[in-house]
Amino acid sequence: MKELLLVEAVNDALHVEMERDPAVMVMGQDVGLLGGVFRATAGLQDRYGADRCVDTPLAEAGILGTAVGLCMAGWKPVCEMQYDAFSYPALDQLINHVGRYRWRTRGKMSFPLAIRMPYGGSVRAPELHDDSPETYYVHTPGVKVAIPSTPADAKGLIAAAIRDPDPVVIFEPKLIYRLARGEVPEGEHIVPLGKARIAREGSDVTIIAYGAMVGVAERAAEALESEASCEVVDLRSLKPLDEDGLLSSIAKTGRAIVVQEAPRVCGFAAEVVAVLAERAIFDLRAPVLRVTGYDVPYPYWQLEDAYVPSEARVVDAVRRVLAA
Amino acid sequence: MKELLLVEAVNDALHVEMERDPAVMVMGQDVGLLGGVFRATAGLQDRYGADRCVDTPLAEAGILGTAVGLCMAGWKPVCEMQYDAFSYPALDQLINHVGRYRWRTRGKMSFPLAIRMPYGGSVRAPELHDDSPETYYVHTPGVKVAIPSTPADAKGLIAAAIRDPDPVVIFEPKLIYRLARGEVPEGEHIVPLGKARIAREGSDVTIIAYGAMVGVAERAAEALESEASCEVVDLRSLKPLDEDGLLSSIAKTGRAIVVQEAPRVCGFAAEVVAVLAERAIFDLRAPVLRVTGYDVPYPYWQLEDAYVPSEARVVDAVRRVLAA
Amino acid sequence: MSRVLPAEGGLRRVIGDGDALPDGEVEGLGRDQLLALYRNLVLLRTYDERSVIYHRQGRIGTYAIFWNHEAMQAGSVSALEERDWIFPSYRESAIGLLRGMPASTVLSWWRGHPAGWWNPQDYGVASICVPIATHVPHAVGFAWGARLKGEDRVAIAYFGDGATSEGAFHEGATFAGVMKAPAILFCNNNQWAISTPVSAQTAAPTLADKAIGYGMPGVRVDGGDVLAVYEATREAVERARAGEGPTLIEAVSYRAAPHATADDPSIYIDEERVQEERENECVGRYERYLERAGVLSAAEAEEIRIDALAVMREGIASAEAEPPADVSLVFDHAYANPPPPLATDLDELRRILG
Amino acid sequence: MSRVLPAEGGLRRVIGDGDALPDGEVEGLGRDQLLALYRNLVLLRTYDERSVIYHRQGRIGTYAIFWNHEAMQAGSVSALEERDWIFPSYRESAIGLLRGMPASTVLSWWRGHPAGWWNPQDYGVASICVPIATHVPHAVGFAWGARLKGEDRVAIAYFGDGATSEGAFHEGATFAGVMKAPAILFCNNNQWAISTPVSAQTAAPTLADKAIGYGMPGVRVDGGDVLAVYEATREAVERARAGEGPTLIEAVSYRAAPHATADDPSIYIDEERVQEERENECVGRYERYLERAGVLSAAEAEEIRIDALAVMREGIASAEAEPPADVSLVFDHAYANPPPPLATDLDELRRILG
Ligand SMILES: Cc1ncc(C[n+]2csc(CCOP(=O)(O)OP(=O)(O)O)c2C)c(N)n1
Ligand SMILES: Cc1ncc(C[n+]2csc(CCOP(=O)(O)OP(=O)(O)O)c2C)c(N)n1
Ligand SMILES: [Mg+2]
Ligand SMILES: [Mg+2]
Repeated sequence: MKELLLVEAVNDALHVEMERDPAVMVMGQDVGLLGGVFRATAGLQDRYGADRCVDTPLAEAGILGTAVGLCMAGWKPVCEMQYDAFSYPALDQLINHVGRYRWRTRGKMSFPLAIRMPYGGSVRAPELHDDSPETYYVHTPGVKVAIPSTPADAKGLIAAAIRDPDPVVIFEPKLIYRLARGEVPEGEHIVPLGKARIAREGSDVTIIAYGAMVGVAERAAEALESEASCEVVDLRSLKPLDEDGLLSSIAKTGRAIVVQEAPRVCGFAAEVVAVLAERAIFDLRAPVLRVTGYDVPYPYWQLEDAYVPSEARVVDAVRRVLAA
Repeated sequence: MKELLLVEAVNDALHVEMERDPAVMVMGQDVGLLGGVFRATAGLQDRYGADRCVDTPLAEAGILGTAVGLCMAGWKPVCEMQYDAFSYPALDQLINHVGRYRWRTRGKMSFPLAIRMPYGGSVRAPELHDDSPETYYVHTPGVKVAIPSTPADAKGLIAAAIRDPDPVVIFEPKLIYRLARGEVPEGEHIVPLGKARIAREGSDVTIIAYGAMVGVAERAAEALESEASCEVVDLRSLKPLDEDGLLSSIAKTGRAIVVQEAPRVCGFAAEVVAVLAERAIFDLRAPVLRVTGYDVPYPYWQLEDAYVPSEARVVDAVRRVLAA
Repeated sequence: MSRVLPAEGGLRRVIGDGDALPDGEVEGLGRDQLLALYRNLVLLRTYDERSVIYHRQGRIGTYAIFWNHEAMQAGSVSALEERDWIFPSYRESAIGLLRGMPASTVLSWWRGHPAGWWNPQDYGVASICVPIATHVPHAVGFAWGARLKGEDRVAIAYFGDGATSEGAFHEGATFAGVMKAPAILFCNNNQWAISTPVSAQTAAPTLADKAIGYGMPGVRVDGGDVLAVYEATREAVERARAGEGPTLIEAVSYRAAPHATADDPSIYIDEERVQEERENECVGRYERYLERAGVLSAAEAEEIRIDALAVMREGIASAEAEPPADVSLVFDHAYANPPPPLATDLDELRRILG
Repeated sequence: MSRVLPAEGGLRRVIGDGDALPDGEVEGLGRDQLLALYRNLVLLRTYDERSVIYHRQGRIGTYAIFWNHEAMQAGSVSALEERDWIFPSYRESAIGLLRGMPASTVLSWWRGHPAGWWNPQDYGVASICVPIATHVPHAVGFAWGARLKGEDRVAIAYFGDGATSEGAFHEGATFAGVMKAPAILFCNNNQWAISTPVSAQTAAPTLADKAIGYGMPGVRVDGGDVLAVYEATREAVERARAGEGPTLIEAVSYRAAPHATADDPSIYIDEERVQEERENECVGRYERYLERAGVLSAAEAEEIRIDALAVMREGIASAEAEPPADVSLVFDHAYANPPPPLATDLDELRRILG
């Protein structure tokens, strides 16, 4: 095991998977010579050549659209979108083709592409470098979504995404690219899609989170130590969702908070709450609260700390459900 | 009052609003000479000229992008997207600009544009003429969403959308364009955004729906008449959502079903359920069930009746929550 | 060889009109190939005409008519090898017939039955693309990917004049140029996008002129002249195989029929112009060419038509004989490894449907 | 008048180099205008150089450097009237200074403070556009809309070489052509999109060539020659006002600085070429021109520089004096009529923040 930063673990995953499978290729803006604006693809072009690590034109729909064709020619493209909010021009290809093409061939052809992108805020960046767009992706049939919060999971989920015969989108929490450091298994390492992780055990309330919000949840749990025993569940995979893992936590705690950075309405937290309201209503002893970004544009960065769910807001929500 | 089909009510609203306000213009593919592929814009070009009812190039991002500029020049564009699934190329403009531009000007400039599009399935059409994409829109900050289920509401909500200083998206259930007929007030008629409608009163369970699903809910309620008293709430407006209206219905019934045609994960039903789990958990006497489209591509039309929520599925869900 | 007639806006033509313009010929096309081309034209024409009738009879759903587009489709496909891939739009729904796809498959597509969805690998024909221009990058990606794999395969994408306004066309063409993809972007310029004339679509002098923005040659050809289309496509294929990259072909024709069965063009179209087009439609033009060349007799033509009708009779019969699709097909195939709720959903649905 | 130098790829130039190429001049530009242009150049240059320093000092955040782009910005804006609108990208973040916007506003933008967000109507300058090329349709829509209202306003959109690959550029340009919008599409071809050279961006011979696909003229100009830029823009403005529609201007320059403060170009760039560019950078070139023409003395130049420095000193002081933004600004302005939960959210947040 090596200690790696989260972004280094991403890079490691790409190296291992490209080495292992000659059909894997990486494509995107500035992923080649530069190694990506976050250096997530550093060294790939040197090692695997400009044909397998491709600097593309500045055209996101072109990237994802040609990736569909590359799949048909036998490739497994890993497309980088440079930032969250710059992935939107490719949504049309995602919804109308990436998520549907396997179905169109009645399962005869696979579209084993992966899309990865840095996402989320708190990085003091200019406008539109801070979105959390997972809802747009997870709502799209035929598309799977995973979001790591640790270096080991980043490596393992990316590897799982690349090997999965279905299109998988990996959102990488850019805030913790270089803040999260941890042990990462060397060589091949897979974290299967669809399994949540208990980040912290507890018995009074379950705090459900993913991405950079897992750290916020953990810190809130710690701050609450003297008041309540908080369980923190790191979803890791949004689709497929580990419903059973969630339900067993709620069966134990009877209380839930869901934390998400994205705007609230129809965010993934709503889906989690809906699953609980359908499948665990008689276990629930309190309202299920969502702690989320607000339904307004992600703000000027001097104000972003007030927008992104904070430890204080999670603590407050936990206290409210405990008092209910 | 005149009896009109839903699509005629749409057309009526456009005529009235264009007559009333010379800044209103209509733009989209085939909206002019042809009057739209559903004839929703019939007669507008004849009456208001080709400058105010514009046949655009085949470029959805161009339509919505130029509409942003038209707002800046003082216009109130009403953009037609020809079909639900063909609106996706414009999502980038929607998310990164339409929903954010007012905020960027710190409220100094308004972007009073409206987007309208036929949506939904069950019309025996080729692929991608049947999507229910409301989640993509409602999750987008700065954007409001309304969905009528009756001719009078179609007219009133479109008028409200056009007059609203914020961008509003109207999804028109194409299945009932020519199936829903009803009395529509003549001349100016507004249905304010943010007010749900009790389509049917009841006391045992609340069935929450919108668009073409309201009819399904009503028929299910009728079929259940001897077993249960079902209240049917037609949301009409998804953002703003009439939370208080919902809560008072649930306070009465203690049971809820939410019906939506879109795929389940992160669909608007999840949002409704989440609001109930946050604000009405102690009123709820049963699991809140969602009856939705499935998380797969909208199917071949010979199978679409199995995909779209049916009266039978709603009845089944009601029985389950009554038995819980 | 084809000639460029400046009087007709630089359109390449091979077929003459008997009087003013003498017939040309295409090098390397012998009697057999000429007849095979005719067979293909007639097959498509028969498919189209029967489909309109089947629609009226309620046997297929909404249908996008391609009457007078047959020369563009048959001419270009004939210039490809079997290993090359075709990326059709709805306007080329039946193009698979030229690759041995049963008519019943295409008819099933228009009947909304799962039997209408094929495996692209079986025919080298991608799925029918409904959202305008979005398959252009697919074709380009495929061509680029095949080249990277060292395979000698060309990809051709078909789209309309309206499609050239979409961002997807632009991005696909940009990638094609940069990657030197062995791709052919085949624009069926039938001069209408539903009710929108090409003059309201773009201010470009011609659609072929757009090619320069992508660093590829742009070629204009008379879309009603199957031999000119064949020849122009063959040249593009040769360029692609030689590693010289993509070509944009603008085949100029005219939509002399409704956009689709649901459309009423009388509101917007110039009926006189339609009449002219109908008189000069592409199958008849080629038929007269073959007659002048003594390649086709009336008896042969009749036989070919009868064969095509038989294909269609057989096709609609098999399509109609398809058993109703099982409800499991709502859920199947969307994922290789489906998320667990889908199995639960299917069970629940089966229980409710009884 | 400018000359086209075929040896330099058809670039228009006015400023000579003293020896091989004599200086030209632009009709109608007198001493005052020439000096005003210089003032603008120096203001932008000073803004840029100080901003890099402020960034290093931690006083502003990530910053997109526009060193050596000043001639393109100042030259083109000078050809506009006050009533014309400017649609900048992040590369033209400080272009509002040429319209009287305080430096503190732009600095506040880069400081992530709400005071950096202005009312476009105050300056005829739209908000800074971060997502590449997406503001091209805005400018076109504005220009088209103004024309429909009978107002004589031109809109100019600034974007880079990389931007021309985006679908949004294509769709905006297509609309511009069709609507004959009085718009100018001004492409700053600095030959890099972050690390991607223009040769990997498109196979088009030049970016100006793309204009033909939209039915508008494409003009190439030396982007380091402020007078040539001015003149080319003035001609485009005249065409627009005369109802002749849009123009695409490709101003060729070179990005001789990092993409932004966070970028390390040493990985990808040709340092020798950068050095050459630095020696031939646009402000110095114009300064030497003015000196040769006897329009600018060293003392005047010094005074202009001092004035610009004062503007910046004042700007950063006011930006830093902005009171911290109130948390209510997270919620304000997103909607004219906000959905009710937002007020509840603000109350809750205030309660938690204490
Ligand atoms: C992205 C998208 N927008 C709109 C439509 C609706 N639509 C279907 S066909 C058509 C016109 C297409 O015209 P053209 O590209 O010229 O092709 P043609 O039908 O003439 O072959 C339109 C607008 C669509 N299918 N996809
Ligand atoms: C839609 C979109 N994709 C990606 C980015 C990230 N990005 C920021 S600047 C840039 C390069 C832009 O190059 P160019 O258009 O040449 O403009 P320049 O920066 O050289 O002025 C990229 C890829 C973005 N801002 N928007
Ligand atoms: Mg057409
Ligand atoms: Mg550039």
